[in-house]
Amino acid sequence: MISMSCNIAGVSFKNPIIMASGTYGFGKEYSRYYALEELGGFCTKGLTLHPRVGNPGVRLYETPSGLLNSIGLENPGIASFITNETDSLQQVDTVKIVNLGGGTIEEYVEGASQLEEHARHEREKMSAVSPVPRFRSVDMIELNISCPNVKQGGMQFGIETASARTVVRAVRQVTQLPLIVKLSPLAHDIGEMAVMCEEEGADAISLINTFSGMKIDINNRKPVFHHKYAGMSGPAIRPLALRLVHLAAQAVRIPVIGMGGIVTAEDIIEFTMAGAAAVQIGTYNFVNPRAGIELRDGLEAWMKAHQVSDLAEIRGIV
Amino acid sequence: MISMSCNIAGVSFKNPIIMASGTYGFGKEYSRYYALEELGGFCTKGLTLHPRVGNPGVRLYETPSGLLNSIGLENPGIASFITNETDSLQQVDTVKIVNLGGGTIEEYVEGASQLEEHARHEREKMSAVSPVPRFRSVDMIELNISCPNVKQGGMQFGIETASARTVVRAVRQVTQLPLIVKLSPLAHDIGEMAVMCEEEGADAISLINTFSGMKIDINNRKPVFHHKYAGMSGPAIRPLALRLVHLAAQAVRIPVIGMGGIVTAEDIIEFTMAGAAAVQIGTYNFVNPRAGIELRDGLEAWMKAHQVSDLAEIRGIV
Amino acid sequence: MGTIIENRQLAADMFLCKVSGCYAGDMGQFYMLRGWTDYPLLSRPISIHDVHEDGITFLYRVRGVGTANMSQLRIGDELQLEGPYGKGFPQVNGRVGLVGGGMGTAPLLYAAKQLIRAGTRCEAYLGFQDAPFRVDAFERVLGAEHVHVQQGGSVVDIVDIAGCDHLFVCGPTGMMEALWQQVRGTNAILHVSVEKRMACGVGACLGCSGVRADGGRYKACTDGPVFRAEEVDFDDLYVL
Amino acid sequence: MGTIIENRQLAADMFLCKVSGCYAGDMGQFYMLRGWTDYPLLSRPISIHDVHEDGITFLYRVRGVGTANMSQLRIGDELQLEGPYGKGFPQVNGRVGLVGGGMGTAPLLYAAKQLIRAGTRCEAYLGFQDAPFRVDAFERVLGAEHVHVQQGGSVVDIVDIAGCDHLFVCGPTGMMEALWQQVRGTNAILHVSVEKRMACGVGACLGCSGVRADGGRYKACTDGPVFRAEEVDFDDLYVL
Ligand SMILES: Cc1cc2nc3c(=O)[nH]c(=O)nc-3n(C[C@H](O)[C@H](O)[C@H](O)COP(=O)(O)OP(=O)(O)OC[C@H]3O[C@@H](n4cnc5c(N)ncnc54)[C@H](O)[C@@H]3O)c2cc1C
Ligand SMILES: Cc1cc2nc3c(=O)[nH]c(=O)nc-3n(C[C@H](O)[C@H](O)[C@H](O)COP(=O)(O)OP(=O)(O)OC[C@H]3O[C@@H](n4cnc5c(N)ncnc54)[C@H](O)[C@@H]3O)c2cc1C
Ligand SMILES: Cc1cc2nc3c(=O)[nH]c(=O)nc-3n(C[C@H](O)[C@H](O)[C@H](O)COP(=O)(O)O)c2cc1C
Ligand SMILES: Cc1cc2nc3c(=O)[nH]c(=O)nc-3n(C[C@H](O)[C@H](O)[C@H](O)COP(=O)(O)O)c2cc1C
Ligand code: FES
Ligand code: FES
Repeated sequence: MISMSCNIAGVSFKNPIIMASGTYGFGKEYSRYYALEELGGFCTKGLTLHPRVGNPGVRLYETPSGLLNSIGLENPGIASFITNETDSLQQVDTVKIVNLGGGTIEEYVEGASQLEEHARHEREKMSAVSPVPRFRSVDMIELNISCPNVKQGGMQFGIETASARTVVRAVRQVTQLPLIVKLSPLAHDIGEMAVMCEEEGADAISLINTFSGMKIDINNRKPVFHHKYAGMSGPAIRPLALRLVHLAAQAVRIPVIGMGGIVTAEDIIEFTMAGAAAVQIGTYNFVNPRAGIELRDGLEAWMKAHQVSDLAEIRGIV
Repeated sequence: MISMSCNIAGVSFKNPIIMASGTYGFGKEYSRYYALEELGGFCTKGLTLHPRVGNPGVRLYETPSGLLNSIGLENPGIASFITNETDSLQQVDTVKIVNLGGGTIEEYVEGASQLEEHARHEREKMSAVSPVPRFRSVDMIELNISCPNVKQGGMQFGIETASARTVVRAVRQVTQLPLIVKLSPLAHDIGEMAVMCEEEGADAISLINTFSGMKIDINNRKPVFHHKYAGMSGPAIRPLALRLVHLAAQAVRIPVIGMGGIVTAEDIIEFTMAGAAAVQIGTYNFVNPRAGIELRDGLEAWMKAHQVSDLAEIRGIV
Repeated sequence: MGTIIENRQLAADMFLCKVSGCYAGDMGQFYMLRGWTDYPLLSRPISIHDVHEDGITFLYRVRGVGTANMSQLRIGDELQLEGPYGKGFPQVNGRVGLVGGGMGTAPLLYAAKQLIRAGTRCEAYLGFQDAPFRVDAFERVLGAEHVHVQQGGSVVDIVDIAGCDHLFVCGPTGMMEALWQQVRGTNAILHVSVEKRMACGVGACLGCSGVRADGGRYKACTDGPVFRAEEVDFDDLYVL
Repeated sequence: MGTIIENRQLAADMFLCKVSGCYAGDMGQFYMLRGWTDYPLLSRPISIHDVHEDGITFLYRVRGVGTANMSQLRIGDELQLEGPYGKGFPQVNGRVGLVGGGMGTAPLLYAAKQLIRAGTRCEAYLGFQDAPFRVDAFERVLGAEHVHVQQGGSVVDIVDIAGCDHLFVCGPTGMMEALWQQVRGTNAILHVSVEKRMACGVGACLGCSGVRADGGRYKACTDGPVFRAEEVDFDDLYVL
């Protein structure tokens, strides 16, 4: 009677629980706790065209109910991802979303093109007769526009709408994969940013990426992080994230994927009522490696207890 | 040997601990716990020209390590403040900062003018021979530009630099009282905002005012707060506040008063290293009514233990 | 800072906690308690249940993270408490009816004690949805014949309003409003103890603001938590 | 989720905690522990100190909010633990020297046990700034003559490097690096257990990243925490 499934940009999800980029590796890290098939989907660690070693120094720092991180997009690059990860991803029946980063428009575009090409190949191979059932390894792209814009002196692409527009437009042109644009909470005007994505043909938006925070090591009289500032996530920022999701959902008709500090089924309901078509779970995976399965069960239990048979009944109700 | 005193805009503070507006009433609420004279200073509850009843409905909601509030500037108005509060403030030997809000430029200007006039009267009366030593009741104005701009449809004055500039300029023209401008963390560009204040003749800036967050009552399927969004404070937002203080301090030469989630002497040191000339304590007063005295003692102890005889030695070191 | 000398479960979610030390306080006043250091952020307002020479007791129901945390404290653990705060029940003349619903019975025991000490006659009407608790304590103070218990249903039905000059009530808003419907127009004076979310407890934050019957505002923590029923807007008490 | 059956203070800040149940794990592996629900946010990585049929033990030093919280737990309290995680000490041939400094002795007891079980000869060198702890436990496993204690000064000075084919070390980075200075160039192989801040413990967050001697990167939680000394950049280990 209860259906948790949802459809975003033509892709159908078993449930609205998607694991957030950078907190879920390439999916297999949590498979000792539950089958990935239980999830609505997951986002890969942020990929860039070329491999990146990530940031030196301290990468994590805990704050009251929050987490600062400065991983610096350590990743093997898209080519390596395609070579090494996609085969095993084809075995998994859940929605796989590749999170795409970049420091220049060219890097984003070339990255997206390679993913597009991989997806096309894969589709062709799959339509050929195959003895074992297989699934696509890349169902969607999530475009991370919170990356520092190398050409513009490190200022994020995702802050000014105009700057973000150039990225979204360029990437949209080179891929037919369903495109989610992931917004930064630092965006000057989140509603305007959301509308821009809709105008530029994005199929959905997701938000929020991490806030920006700072921690000083007072004994060493230095910032804890090499780049001084770091990304902040976790329950501490949930009320801030919820507001931004609400603002974005009011501004556009394309689906909004909400996230930021979600740790309980009630939090998922809250984001849904604010307008989210699905949610992402990030930091909470670290706290509870069974997050995926427990939240799914918790969500189902909540829906039963509150006689909500489809989340559409309460979506955006607020 | 250790000196905690500091000077901001020609006003000398015994120590850098100032109680934040809206968390300290008009000063007497915490006097059962320690003498106000122990403090560097305190800011009054935000005052507006006319009395305000504040917001209906729930006004407080606790979040993980944070607090959402929607008081709505409930206050007796400036005339009533002058009539009823200033006499007793004259008895207290600490820096008194009047926090000034408003919904229109006119309201801000008229409010500032009345404070200016009161201060001038007071100065004149004080220069007359008086048997008891007395202190000024208004040493500085803290201009709260985070108020919703009534004429521009409720958007805060403090978001766009241009809009904020009109307020700062207008208020600066009508008062010679030392002027602190209190910045909102929602400002699109905090550095630009800080520079604007310096350009317009502000004597100091303080930041941050509350972030904006949301909470939904999922059982009633409604936002908890009447105005949907509410102001967020407390340790949860400390790393975000620290970054903004650091950005602002790097941008200007006028003193920067830092705040946001401070709860320990180490937090005060952290904000000082980020460049703060003094700090404000808000939400922590609720957690610990002895905050003022305990932080002062804690700060002194830290300075002794770390052989820092003046905070200037570490200010802005990061 | 006090040391717990008792923290006993009385009923499903009800606990009785005693903190050693010499504490001040009048009936209807409250303390801000915290049995933890950093988390949750705010302290919790809890009424004075009883004051002894060797300590103060609180009666509380486990609701969320704060009270759940308190319920885990054991003898010897430390508890921070600040208070007493607020304007409690007044010392009155005449016969007093104490009307409590569930957790709302908490402040009434000390009220009974202080009233009896002052020579005031009083009857207690205690309502419980489930198993009653602390009835014995009321009986020790007032004598068993002066303690009337209603389990299930509405305690308002058993109150002898005509026999009271003053009524002190604490409990769910619906129950308090129902009592007010019965009392208004009679000669009895009703004193209600209201609940609002609180941050500071000392009148500094304006967070515990409630609506007066005349449309004005009160601070539950310093103007209250006890008010005359005609002073408060009951509709507003449903907002919590 | 496990139940605490022992949580005993051994020295100033050192506690020994035993959790009942049947737990897996090899020497040098760790668990992510949390003795609380929401706060602090992250679980804490703690090495396996010993594994018994009826439970697993951890030896920990109180540092900040998490370990302070753990030290408050009492018998019967619940503790969440996830693991075992990581690549621990290898089973090796030849004579093994176990070198521990302070809290760094924690993983070495179970190493001693597993090595002895496999018939490997080993000597323990334990250094303490203040009062030694758990020496008796090492003595029970290895025999008193194989346990060498250094109080104050550097434990590195007492290690018979020439007598060892392999050395397992855990302790402050300065101590581990000093040992490496002594060992490099000899025939002995040094295995170091590194410490990095961790969020997930399973290789998903890339937060525990460290620098390899060749400039590449490792994940302390899955590639380690144990590495051959020549694989790691010691300078980077000072960053924590
Ligand atoms: C003056 C006064 C006296 C009280 N006396 C008692 C008493 O003697 N015994 C008792 O069991 N309860 C009493 N309460 C209610 C008690 O304060 C709440 O049940 C408690 O704060 C819930 O905290 P929690 O962390 O368990 O719940 P949570 O829901 O986790 O609390 C979250 C936040 O909401 C606030 N909150 C939640 N419920 C209430 C409430 N009903 N009233 C006020 N704030 C609330 C909390 O203080 C906290 O800030 C009193 C309340 C007030 C205002
Ligand atoms: C693989 C591994 C095994 C360990 N085994 C043990 C052990 O057996 N016994 C023991 O006492 N300690 C051990 N530690 C160190 C222990 O994890 C830290 O002392 C503990 O996390 C401190 O937490 P806290 O809340 O008390 O301190 P806080 O300073 O409040 O912690 C704040 C944050 O910093 C992290 N952190 C602080 N210090 C360290 C540290 N030294 N290493 C890693 N993260 C840190 C915490 O995990 C937390 O996220 C081990 C660390 C690692 C990485
Ligand atoms: C350790 C870590 C690494 C992250 N890496 C990425 C990334 O590579 N790409 C991205 O778009 N977001 C990344 N994020 C942001 C998360 O996907 C998510 O947007 C954010 O953490 C807020 O959700 P949460 O509070 O549930 O964690 C990362 C977050 C964390 C904590
Ligand atoms: C209940 C409450 C009321 C506040 N009222 C005001 C106000 O009237 N004017 C103002 O400028 N700031 C007001 N603030 C913001 C604080 O002064 C401070 O900027 C903010 O809370 C961040 O500091 P904190 O984290 O230490 O509380 C209020 C904050 C709280 C929590
Ligand atoms: S709780 Fe702060 S004013 Fe009442
Ligand atoms: S702790 Fe997350 S990758 Fe190692």
